[in-house]
Amino acid sequence: MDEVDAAKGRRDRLALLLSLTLFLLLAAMWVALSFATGTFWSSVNIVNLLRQGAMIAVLAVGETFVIITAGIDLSVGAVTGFASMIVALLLTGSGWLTPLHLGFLSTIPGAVCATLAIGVLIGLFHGFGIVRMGLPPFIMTLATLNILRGIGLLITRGATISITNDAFTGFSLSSFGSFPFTDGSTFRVPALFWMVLLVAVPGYVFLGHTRWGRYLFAIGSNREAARLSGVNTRAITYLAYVLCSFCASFVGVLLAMRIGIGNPTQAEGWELQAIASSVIGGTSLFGAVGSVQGPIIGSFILTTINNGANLLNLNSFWQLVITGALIILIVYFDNLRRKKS
Amino acid sequence: MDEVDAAKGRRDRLALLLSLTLFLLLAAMWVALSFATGTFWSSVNIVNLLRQGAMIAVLAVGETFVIITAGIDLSVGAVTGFASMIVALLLTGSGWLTPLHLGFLSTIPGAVCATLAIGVLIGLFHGFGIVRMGLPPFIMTLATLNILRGIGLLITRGATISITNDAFTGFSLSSFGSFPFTDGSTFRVPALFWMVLLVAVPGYVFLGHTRWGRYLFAIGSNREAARLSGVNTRAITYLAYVLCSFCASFVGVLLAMRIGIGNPTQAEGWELQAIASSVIGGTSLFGAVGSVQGPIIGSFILTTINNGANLLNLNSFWQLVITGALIILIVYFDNLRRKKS
Amino acid sequence: HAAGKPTIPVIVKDTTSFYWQIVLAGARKAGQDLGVNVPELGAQSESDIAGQISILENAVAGKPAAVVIAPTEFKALGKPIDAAAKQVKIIGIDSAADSKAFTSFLTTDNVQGGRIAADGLAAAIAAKYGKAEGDVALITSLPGVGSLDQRAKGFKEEIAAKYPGLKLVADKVADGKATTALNIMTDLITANPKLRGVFASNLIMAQGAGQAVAENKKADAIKLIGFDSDDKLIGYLKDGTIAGLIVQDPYRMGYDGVKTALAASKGEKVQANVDTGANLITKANMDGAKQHALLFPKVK
Amino acid sequence: MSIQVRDQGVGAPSPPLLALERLDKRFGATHALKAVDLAFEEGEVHAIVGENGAGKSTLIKLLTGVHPRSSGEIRWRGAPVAIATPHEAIALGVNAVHQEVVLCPHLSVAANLYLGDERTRFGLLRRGEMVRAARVLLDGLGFDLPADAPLSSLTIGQQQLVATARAQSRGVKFLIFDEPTAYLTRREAAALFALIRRLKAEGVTIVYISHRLEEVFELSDRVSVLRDGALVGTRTTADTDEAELISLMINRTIEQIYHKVAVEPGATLLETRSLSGEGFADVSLSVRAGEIVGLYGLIGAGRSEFAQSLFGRRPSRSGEILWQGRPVSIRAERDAMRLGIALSPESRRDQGLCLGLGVGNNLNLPVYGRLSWGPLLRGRAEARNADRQIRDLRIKAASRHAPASSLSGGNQQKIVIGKWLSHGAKLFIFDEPTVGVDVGTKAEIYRLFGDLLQAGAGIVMISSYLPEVHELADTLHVFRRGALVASHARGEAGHERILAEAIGV
Ligand SMILES: Nc1ncnc2c1ncn2[C@@H]1O[C@H](COP(=O)(O)OP(=O)(O)OP(=O)(O)O)[C@@H](O)[C@H]1O
Ligand SMILES: Nc1ncnc2c1ncn2[C@@H]1O[C@H](COP(=O)(O)OP(=O)(O)OP(=O)(O)O)[C@@H](O)[C@H]1O
Ligand SMILES: [Mg+2]
Ligand SMILES: [Mg+2]
Repeated sequence: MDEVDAAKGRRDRLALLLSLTLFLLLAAMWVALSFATGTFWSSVNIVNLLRQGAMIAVLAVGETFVIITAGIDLSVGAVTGFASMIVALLLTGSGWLTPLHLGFLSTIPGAVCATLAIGVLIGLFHGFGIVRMGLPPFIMTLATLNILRGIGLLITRGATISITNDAFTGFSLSSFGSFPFTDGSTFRVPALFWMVLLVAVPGYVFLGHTRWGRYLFAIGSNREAARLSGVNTRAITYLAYVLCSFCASFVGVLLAMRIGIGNPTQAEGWELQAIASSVIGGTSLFGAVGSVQGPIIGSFILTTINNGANLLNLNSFWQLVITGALIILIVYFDNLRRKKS
Repeated sequence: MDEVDAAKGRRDRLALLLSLTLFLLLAAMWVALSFATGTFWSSVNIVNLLRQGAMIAVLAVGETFVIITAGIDLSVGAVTGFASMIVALLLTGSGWLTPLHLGFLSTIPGAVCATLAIGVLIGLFHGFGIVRMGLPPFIMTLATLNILRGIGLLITRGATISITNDAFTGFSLSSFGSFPFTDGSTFRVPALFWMVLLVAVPGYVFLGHTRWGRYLFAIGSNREAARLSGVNTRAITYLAYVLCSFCASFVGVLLAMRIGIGNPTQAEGWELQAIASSVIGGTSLFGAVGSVQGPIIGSFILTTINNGANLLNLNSFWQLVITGALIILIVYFDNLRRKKS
Repeated sequence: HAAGKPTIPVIVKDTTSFYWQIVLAGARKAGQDLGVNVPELGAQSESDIAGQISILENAVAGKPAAVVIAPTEFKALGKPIDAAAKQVKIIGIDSAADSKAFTSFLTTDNVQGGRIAADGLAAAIAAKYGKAEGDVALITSLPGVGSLDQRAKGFKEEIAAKYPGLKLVADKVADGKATTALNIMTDLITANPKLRGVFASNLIMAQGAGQAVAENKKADAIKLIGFDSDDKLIGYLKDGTIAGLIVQDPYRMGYDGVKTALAASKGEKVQANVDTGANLITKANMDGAKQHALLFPKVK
Repeated sequence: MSIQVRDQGVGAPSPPLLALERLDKRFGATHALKAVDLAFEEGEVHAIVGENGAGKSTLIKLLTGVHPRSSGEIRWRGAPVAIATPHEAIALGVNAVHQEVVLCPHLSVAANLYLGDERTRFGLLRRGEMVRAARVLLDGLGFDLPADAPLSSLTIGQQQLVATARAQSRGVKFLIFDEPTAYLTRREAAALFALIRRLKAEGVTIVYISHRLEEVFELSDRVSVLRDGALVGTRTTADTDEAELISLMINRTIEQIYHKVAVEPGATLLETRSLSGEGFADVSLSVRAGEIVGLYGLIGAGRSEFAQSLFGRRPSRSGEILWQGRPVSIRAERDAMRLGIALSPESRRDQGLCLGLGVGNNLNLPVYGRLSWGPLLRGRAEARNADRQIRDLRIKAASRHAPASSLSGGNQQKIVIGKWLSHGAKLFIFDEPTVGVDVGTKAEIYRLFGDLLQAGAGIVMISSYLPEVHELADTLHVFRRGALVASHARGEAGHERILAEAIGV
């Protein structure tokens, strides 16, 4: 009994250490950049960094739910762009979509809820294609990527929709809570970062401490075994894709807040960044391995690379090379460590 | 024995029918478009179509080798762009890279061979990352995608390299063999389409009639079992990625011929088109299922959708929607048919 | 397709961008006014050169009366346009190509646009700081896009030639996304406290950079020049976040392109070269009639 | 309906717990079950036997909702039930330990035990509680397994035990075992039998499938025989004997199952000196041409690890390997194959088969080099080799193109062995070669072993089925916890002694 508990304790500590090591890497990058540039370690820049990484972090968490089931969602960038357009449309109205006709939907809560609901619908559609039609997730989500961009462009004819609602766009700049920073200034935790926590905390509980979270792992590990155990594998698959699209549409809302426009072609390619963040954070593309904290740290590692390169005034082409090389190295060393343990 | 042979005959016919059905779909699309537009069924347009589909077709064949091993190569577009830059650099020289210094490498055969050799090196690097460093193919090739684009941009400083060698660029418009067409004109089979055959025929023999082809399927089905059966799974993995990058660099040469410039940012997103073509052509992303003819037909189906939409004067945004929807439908019905058999 | 109507396809660089949608809107209007079918064609990205060549080939295969095209790349489109011109009359708009086969050519000179941006930026900095001196930066949307490269070229040349006091401290290339522009601009502000001016050389970059200037409340200190316009940028222009916009006349380009093409297809004589111009619009002059028409094209 | 009325008329107090009426299943062209009528009485142990591919597992899969049936009816206490999904079966109290272990390798043992049946409080998992409960459950069954280790760190036999523990922990009324002892040694099997008897005493109905007839006689009350998908008869176990069952199963009799040819041992092929590696240490033994060396031990004794290090899969850490007297280094599978060593692994699903590929491809995989001309394959030779193995081993498959996944468990096992038979190796290592193979084919495989020996090859046979190694091995080595603890020449030691050495009393 004691032995088991001890073993369990050891394993839990190990898991914590794993994510800690990534965290240490992130910390090391921060320390290095603080020495290399005079501007990195300032409350202004750290706030920027937290804001910049927030959206990919949320996307990566959503993507992780899907990857744990051994699936993949290539459409998250498209969903984000699409959602930014929807929320902008609802808030500003256009053509026959005047705020008057929309009523509640043109208020901030109404528009946000409607956008999130569309995210859920997209997730259900993915689930339908994968579960009912038996399509590989890669193909199903690649197809919806195109479809969503197409529909979005048809609706907007390629134009961006400017959001005039200042209460809405103002949120992305607001902050909650503050504390004194080393440079004497006050550090104000940006609202966007709180949004990451808003997703991460329930996500963490869901993944590690509810049966549905466990079923995600079970499906990713052996779908047939999960089915034979009476797990409703179809429903759980739906759930994974709905959560992922939900996160993506939430990011769409954040994106619209942040840049004050809605545009279906924005966020193109973010799916790859989200997947990369997730894998850097220790998620296995073969399924059944992943966490919530890992992808978040992963996305901030990627953000730090870009932020640092900008502050060092590194050629943007070097950024591509460095990002690629670091992805290889980080995942390699992470694998090594895992094997040892 | 007789019974078995009969069964084999039946299965062979079935396999043929499977690819035939896709072929019939393609034919049906052609017939429909011929009726819908007056211009589709003309030697000019069919020649265009064959030219347009050629490059994705070759990429898709290369990608298929990798997918059969249950891997994926996201870098083929980047390799194509990179190769187009390399061949342009060699042919025109720039900076210290004057044709004089390059000698043989600045001749057309020299430049082409050197470019293909670089393709092989990239494939070896992929193999190294996947086999030796144990990285998931998705991540390894995503990383090289960034690295190649970055290096390419660093070399060219973001500029495009114009190829002044007319003998080189002229090739893409040339044709070999001709026959009278239904509309009275002469149909000249474009050189680019011959290039597809140049890859497809050896590819077909390799995949279906050599033991290495069999080994690709074996490691895609169960790597461990293949290894325990004495298959050199490492070497075969290297082989798959080398073939894929080789095809991609070959496409880079074709692209440079076709557009007369070299630019590392070209062919962005072609990896997704290649993968989609491959899957439409019946390749399974779970590995161990695939052919050479399938992806080629798949890529011409996608090309026909675009060509037809252009001729029908369909809004390009509709094209996105239609392409996405057709991908879902085609893969769905293909699955259905497979299950029945 | 109404029978008997001539068909004149318009091929733009990137159908997903607002700028090209305005060109297409002008072309559409010309189609209605002149009784012409105007298929609206184009690749999905300015960097998809092979895609545009295919579209040109397909368009020519449809045996149109003439073709209006905005070539994505100078060299690459040369031969395909030569080949196409053997069958139909080709009218070029916006950018040049390596071909002598154009029947007529209506362009904004992007190099010139870059120069105007440099002048506008220098003027804005001089107005604030007394002299055209200090650190400036350039944000380009994507690498390998001809028109963007030309704008950058014109901008840099003009700075080097005319404004020795201005120092280009950062030359950033993004990935075509507004958030990336926002991040780059934010980091530029952090890294270069003495930054006085930025040229964001297309719509999306200007949107992102404008957002960064607004949220860091640097409108006073940092003069931002954008390229092209939409509601959001006009709003920024009004509230002073953006010092100036370089605006072309895409609507006219589309309209006149089709009009010229129709005339050429009938064998009429047309002007070989038309410059549709690029204009600097600032808060001061934005209410002028001409500027107003440029800022608010009749898209819908 | 009418059947029920008549049954009651005859005076049967209640309908059988579970009854199958004209149960039928087709997989495409394969008619796997042909209108089977069968009744299971409450509290009985009902054995089902039959050749490989007879349809036993298919029957079980229909009862547990894994596959939908093609036609026919299933009645639970007389009332028709659908059992279209596993969930429904579980809800009725029908659980199975399937022939292939189907659990989640990434999850812990405890998580697997409670999968689909988690303990929660306020919607949150009680993880510690489940590990503790799992521990109690496993200890209660006499299975010595770690409750919080990931399943993938267990051997197949241990995984089989986890599956068993899980099936019986779910408040079952009807429990099915599909070849549960295939990977178990005597000791574990004894624990399992005790469990079955206890469950029976508690009134649970048990269906027991096995190719080991002595187990059938030890445990069951009644036994049903399937042949080619049809039920050929049900007997009361006490009223029948092995000969009758075998003749029902295969329609002929087998004189001698353990076909042992006497071959004069030749030169020493392989010798290990103090070989150590992951899972085993200090093993010294030798194999001569014409000799079968048997390795026996409990689950996890390290036999497989030892064998795999000889084959280069997990290279040894220290010690020496001599091949025909010369020291060699075996770092990879290819090194071993070049020397002439072949390994047929224990886990057919994970290591033995490319399930998605055809039977022929699987059979030819190790010998493609011989079947090709330069790089090009010789299609004729390929077909000939595959067809010969299919015929010799009587592999029941639609054709050599049928995917391996469509074969029954025993027939898959024949592929795993068959692919090495034409390889021309000098030393064959067979790890659990006859797992799930029917008696007739077992005899056939032993006969083929004889042929190999006569051709001058040596064989290392790992088996958890003591009668098999005991009868066949010229030398029998006993492993315990990674060490070689005893060696016996053929016939030198009895079952009891060997077992005692393996357990280490
Ligand atoms: N998924 C499937 N697809 C096609 N055929 C199948 C499938 N599963 C089983 N079969 C076929 O059904 C028949 C019965 O198989 P089943 O697995 O029930 O045999 P079994 O009696 O359990 O044999 P064994 O003793 O070898 O386990 C076999 O001919 C087999 O090839
Ligand atoms: N993948 C693994 N990871 C960790 N430990 C393992 C792994 N595979 C096996 N082991 C351990 O190695 C030891 C030896 O296992 P091995 O499979 O060699 O035993 P065996 O005698 O062949 O048993 P079996 O009869 O089950 O095949 C066991 O304690 C087992 O738990
Ligand atoms: Mg079976
Ligand atoms: Mg073993």
